[in-house]
Amino acid sequence: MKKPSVIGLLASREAFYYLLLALLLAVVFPLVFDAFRLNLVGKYLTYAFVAIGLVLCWGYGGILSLGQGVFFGLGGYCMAMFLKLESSSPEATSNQSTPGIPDFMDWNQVTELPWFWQPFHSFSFTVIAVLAVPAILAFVIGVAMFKRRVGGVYFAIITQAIAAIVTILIIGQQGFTGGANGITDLRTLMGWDIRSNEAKLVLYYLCVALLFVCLLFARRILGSKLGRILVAMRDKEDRVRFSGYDVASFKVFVFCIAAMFAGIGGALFTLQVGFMSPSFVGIVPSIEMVIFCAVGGRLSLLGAVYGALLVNAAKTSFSESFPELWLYAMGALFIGVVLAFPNGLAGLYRRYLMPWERHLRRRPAQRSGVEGEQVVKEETA
Amino acid sequence: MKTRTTLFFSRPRRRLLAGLIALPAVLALSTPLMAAKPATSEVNSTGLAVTDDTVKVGILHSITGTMAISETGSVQAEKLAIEQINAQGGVLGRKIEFIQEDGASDWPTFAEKSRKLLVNDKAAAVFGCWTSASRKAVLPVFEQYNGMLYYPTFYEGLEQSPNVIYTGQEATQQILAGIDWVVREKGAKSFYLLGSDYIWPRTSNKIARKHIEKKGLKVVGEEYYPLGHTQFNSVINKIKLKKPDVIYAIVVGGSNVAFYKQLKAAGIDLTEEKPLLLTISVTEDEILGIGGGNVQGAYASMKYFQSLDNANNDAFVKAFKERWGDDIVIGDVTQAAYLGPWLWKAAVEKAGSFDIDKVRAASPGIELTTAPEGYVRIHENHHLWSKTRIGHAKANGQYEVVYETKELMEPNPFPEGYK
Amino acid sequence: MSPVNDDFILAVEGLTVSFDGFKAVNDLSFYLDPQEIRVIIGPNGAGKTTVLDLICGKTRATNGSIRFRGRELTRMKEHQIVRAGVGRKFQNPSIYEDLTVFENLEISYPSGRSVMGALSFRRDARVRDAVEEVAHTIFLADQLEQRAELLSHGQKQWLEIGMLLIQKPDLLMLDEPVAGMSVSERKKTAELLRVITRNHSVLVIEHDMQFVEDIADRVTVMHQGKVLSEGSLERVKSDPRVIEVYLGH
Amino acid sequence: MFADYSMSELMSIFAMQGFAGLSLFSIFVLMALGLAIIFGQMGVINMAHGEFMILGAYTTWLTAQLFQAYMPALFAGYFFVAMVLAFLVSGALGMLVEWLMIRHLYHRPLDTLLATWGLSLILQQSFRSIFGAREVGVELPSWMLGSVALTDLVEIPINGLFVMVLSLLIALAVYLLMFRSGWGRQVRAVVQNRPMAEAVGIDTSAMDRTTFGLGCGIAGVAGSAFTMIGSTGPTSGQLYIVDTFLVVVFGGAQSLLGTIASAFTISQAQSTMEFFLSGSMAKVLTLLVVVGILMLRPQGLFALKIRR
Repeated sequence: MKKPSVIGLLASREAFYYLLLALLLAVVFPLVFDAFRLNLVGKYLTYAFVAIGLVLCWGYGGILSLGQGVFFGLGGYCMAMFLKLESSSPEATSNQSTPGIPDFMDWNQVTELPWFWQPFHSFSFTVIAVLAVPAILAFVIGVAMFKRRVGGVYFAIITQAIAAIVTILIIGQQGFTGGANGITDLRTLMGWDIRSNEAKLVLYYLCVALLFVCLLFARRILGSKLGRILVAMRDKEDRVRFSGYDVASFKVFVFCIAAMFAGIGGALFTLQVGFMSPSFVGIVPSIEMVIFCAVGGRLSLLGAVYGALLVNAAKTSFSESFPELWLYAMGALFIGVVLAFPNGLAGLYRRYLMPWERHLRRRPAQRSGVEGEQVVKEETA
Repeated sequence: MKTRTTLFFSRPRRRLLAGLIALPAVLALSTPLMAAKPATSEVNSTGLAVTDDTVKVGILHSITGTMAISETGSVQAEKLAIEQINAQGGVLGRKIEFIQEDGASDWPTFAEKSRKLLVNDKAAAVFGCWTSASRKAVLPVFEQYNGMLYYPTFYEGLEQSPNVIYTGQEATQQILAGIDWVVREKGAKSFYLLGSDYIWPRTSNKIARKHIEKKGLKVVGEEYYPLGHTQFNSVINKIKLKKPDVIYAIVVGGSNVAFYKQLKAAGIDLTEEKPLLLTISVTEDEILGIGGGNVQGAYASMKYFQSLDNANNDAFVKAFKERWGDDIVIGDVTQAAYLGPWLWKAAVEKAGSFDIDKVRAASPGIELTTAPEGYVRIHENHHLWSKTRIGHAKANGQYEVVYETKELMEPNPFPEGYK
Repeated sequence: MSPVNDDFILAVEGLTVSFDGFKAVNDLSFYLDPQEIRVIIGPNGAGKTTVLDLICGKTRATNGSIRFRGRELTRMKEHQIVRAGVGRKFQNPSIYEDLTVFENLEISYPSGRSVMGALSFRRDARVRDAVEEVAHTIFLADQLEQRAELLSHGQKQWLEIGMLLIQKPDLLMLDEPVAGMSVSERKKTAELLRVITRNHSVLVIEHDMQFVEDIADRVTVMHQGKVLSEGSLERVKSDPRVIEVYLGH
Repeated sequence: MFADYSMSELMSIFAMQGFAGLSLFSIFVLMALGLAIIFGQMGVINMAHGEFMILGAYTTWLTAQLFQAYMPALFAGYFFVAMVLAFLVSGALGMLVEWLMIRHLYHRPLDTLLATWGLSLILQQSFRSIFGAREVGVELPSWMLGSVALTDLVEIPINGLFVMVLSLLIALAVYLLMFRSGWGRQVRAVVQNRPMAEAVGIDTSAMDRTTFGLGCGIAGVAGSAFTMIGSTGPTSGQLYIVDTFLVVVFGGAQSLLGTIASAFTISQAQSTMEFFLSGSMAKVLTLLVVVGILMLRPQGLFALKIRR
């Protein structure tokens, strides 16, 4: 056993993949795409945040949440509230019956900024809220469910119901939330016009940078003992419990992390797209987010990023050229990824490309810690 | 060709009414072949997609997703108008080429696609959007890149963008005349307001409530159900208890079907008019899904019905059916969408240029005597002066027009109390 | 806390659990001395496994008390019970098939059990030594980097025993540790158990009488959720009630 | 709240809301029975359940068209034919889907969720391609329209009664089939212990297929019945899925009786709240209460306490 050399090799190999992605996102895409396409890529990347979170909580933790859209939306709404308040200064809204509040509130005869909007005047509060609000909701749901050992299918259905509740609430409380239209017409971030091409480029790079922060953080989690405990939990939950671990708190933890990632994605989405609406919160977008992760490979962090990029790119190009076929393609993708290649792109890569690559390098097979030979197995539940 | 002549010469006497403002446009229209085509550099100083022979415009609606049902009619109408304009020689001697994009019932997609149309395709005008949410999503894009959007849906108002021409009615136009009519003609004293839960029904009901209460009449109930809701028994029970004279219903989409079927099943026969039902959301398009038998007897207040009896409309309905099939029905929004390309053409020709700023400046005052609904004129606030009509739903899915305002209703997107 | 019970490492008193009216364990009491090796035997359905489930918190008691070194277990959560010093091996080998033998043992190593602890856990020399030592004990020193999935059935049983050992529990509970083993594996396991039971109190469920004879200090016979007989194997074997139950089956 | 009404009105309110609740109840039962079999008994999360319902609805619409075109004299009775056809069509598609897809996924319940979601997208687009994006209006024979007036205020819609009777009949049939027939015994045997069932000579894969088909067939009948009260469009099915799953889970997935009890509880709660609150908020509150209770009692209302 020559441990150090093995680890060194793994590190370099994995580093290579990360570097490749960084190169692709930070150099190749900006060179190849025009501002319009690059902005699209930026939007897709915000979904990659959700997908990475899902790798943690679904792929490794075995917790399938069909409510990630809620967290994405919460992060997005927090950011949107800040931007909206900025664009609703008393001067800019002087023609309203109550100047200084967002336009949709004025239309709904709200005459005073609601208390929960007040703190969003502060940017630092907003940044904290983008992380904290999804995390707190995830914590409450997680504690309630996991401490009572609700898991698997039941958890999925309940999170789905929560997505439905939150959507109806946002739409129904339009005086406070902007209703079905969402919070729109966001123009500046602390005086900086976020709609200009330069701003979009900066936001794109911000998005890429934060994506790597999240990727490395997730990698750190999975590389630690916590990652192995997650795998162990998915396999034999009871055994973990009888090894002295409070299983629920681990589940709550990854669920919260996944929620925070989704929240960051949502906030970046708002910044790049310029508005937030309940149509990203509901059941359908939430399930689509799961498929991004599944296509990439539910056990691969990098796969999740590629999955989010590819599915969204396919969606855009399909709906541009064959709108009728899009739903068929998406449906086939769901079925195919489950039936034919449950490990997604990452699995295909490992099965078909790695041996070939190995052959080229004439190196024996190596086990890599994080992006290891994990495969989707039958659930015991 | 036949269509063109019918449309164009249908109302010769109106041309006098059209006045001086429309004259240049009319001249440009009637002499497309004789007039020397203005040079491209003259009519396009801002780099729009205009060549010596063509001009590109965008059509931006949902082809897929939940909204595709509603937006199909608008797409068909816009295409028909473009084809007719091309058959007449186009705009400033240039054929219109349209680029159609799918908003996919997804608001960011609308924003994306509008950016594509304006930035990549340099579309001279965009005809599109249906829901308020999609319009709100594209609005900043149109303002940023200075595009021109022709928006066809009747909507809640509270908006007036220099980059949008609203060819449908805003809420007050639709609502006030309808309520005045039921009060005057049917002696209505109490109203039950009901709607799907989103911005248009809520805002519209607020306007309605204000108007009703100003008249000293009573609103006995007001409530909203989530989009797609299919169980209306409880609210129907409440209606039975409160016994309003008028059910004022702004239910949309699939919920409509459930609502009218359950209303009928619960023994509220709309033809008896006890209570009477007045809606602003059920066009002929919706009746297809609900079934004519279920809405028979309801009243709708909007600016256009397919059964409207005038020569413009006869020609329009005929052309529409020839182009898109005999079974097709045409609702209010479809007609409004049809106006878009025509209003744009008139404005371009009045301005003598495709430049957005010149088209915008030329727009107020543009009138269309050939409109299927009769006559419309663009107001300073970018909405249309138009008449409001009351239709009485018949079993065959058509409305019979029972009333029409004498004067054009002035668009007032920011009614008192909403500013 | 009654002082009487504190002499025992484990005191089970009046333990009852009912599943929809069926009393799987009914008013059960027994006591375990420190360092004692106790074997529970009994026909199928006697409630043996349920007793272990109750002690380790997997099943909640309807009535009664379980005191472990003076601490009431019935109100504690599973992981708290484990941390208090109770280790449990399941009937079917319960190991993490996706992980290596090393990782299996590492997870059971009693440190870094909180979320933050697990995040900051380091695989230092102390952990490595402990793992290697246990691996040696359970005959798996050469398979440390092997995925657990690929082990033989007997090796999996040993691995689970090893996972228990590395926890350093005060009370070991083993549910049929030799079930499904080949003769040679069985011999090795008996040897292994003799080694590891030296410094622990042990509660074992087993059917294999030869094995029971080898290791048991005392035997408790259960029948229909109750204690039928208790004492040395010799005494229990000659108890007419026990004979009746076994022959009656 | 009550002060606005007279005593007799109050009585009527309760009668009418009770009936509204009952008809909601029968709708929930219809929606949930098929899923209770598929999800509760087989453990398959069928997200395409709503689309199987809509398939039944379209079948009904087609039947109505056929009768109108070729047998207008028999139109009054077409609905019964339509329901049988809806059962057969949805059931057959269900069996096909089971064979192509579900049988490979029995051990990965969460993956059935994703795969059936994909199926639902494909079905939606197929509906759109075949029947058009617009909702279709299903015409009812005249005897099904109208209502029976009990008092001035209290009127009972005939189609509501029809749905109610239908749901009771189907519930009864399912009960008899599952608990009183040899076939049902086999199904339950397969659910409880597959290897053992195989060992005693039950063809488990055929059982799976027919069970799944039965569940989908019942969904088809439900869809057929829904044409009387709701809309039939390509995406209408999605509206039902959350409610349906909540009803089944709330009842305790394994228990058919639980499903019925939970349908009753949720429907009565919702219709009562709808009367005192506005529609949207009643819906939110109902969902919240159900989710809240499920968090406190994850096994649902009627789960047995068993040794885990």
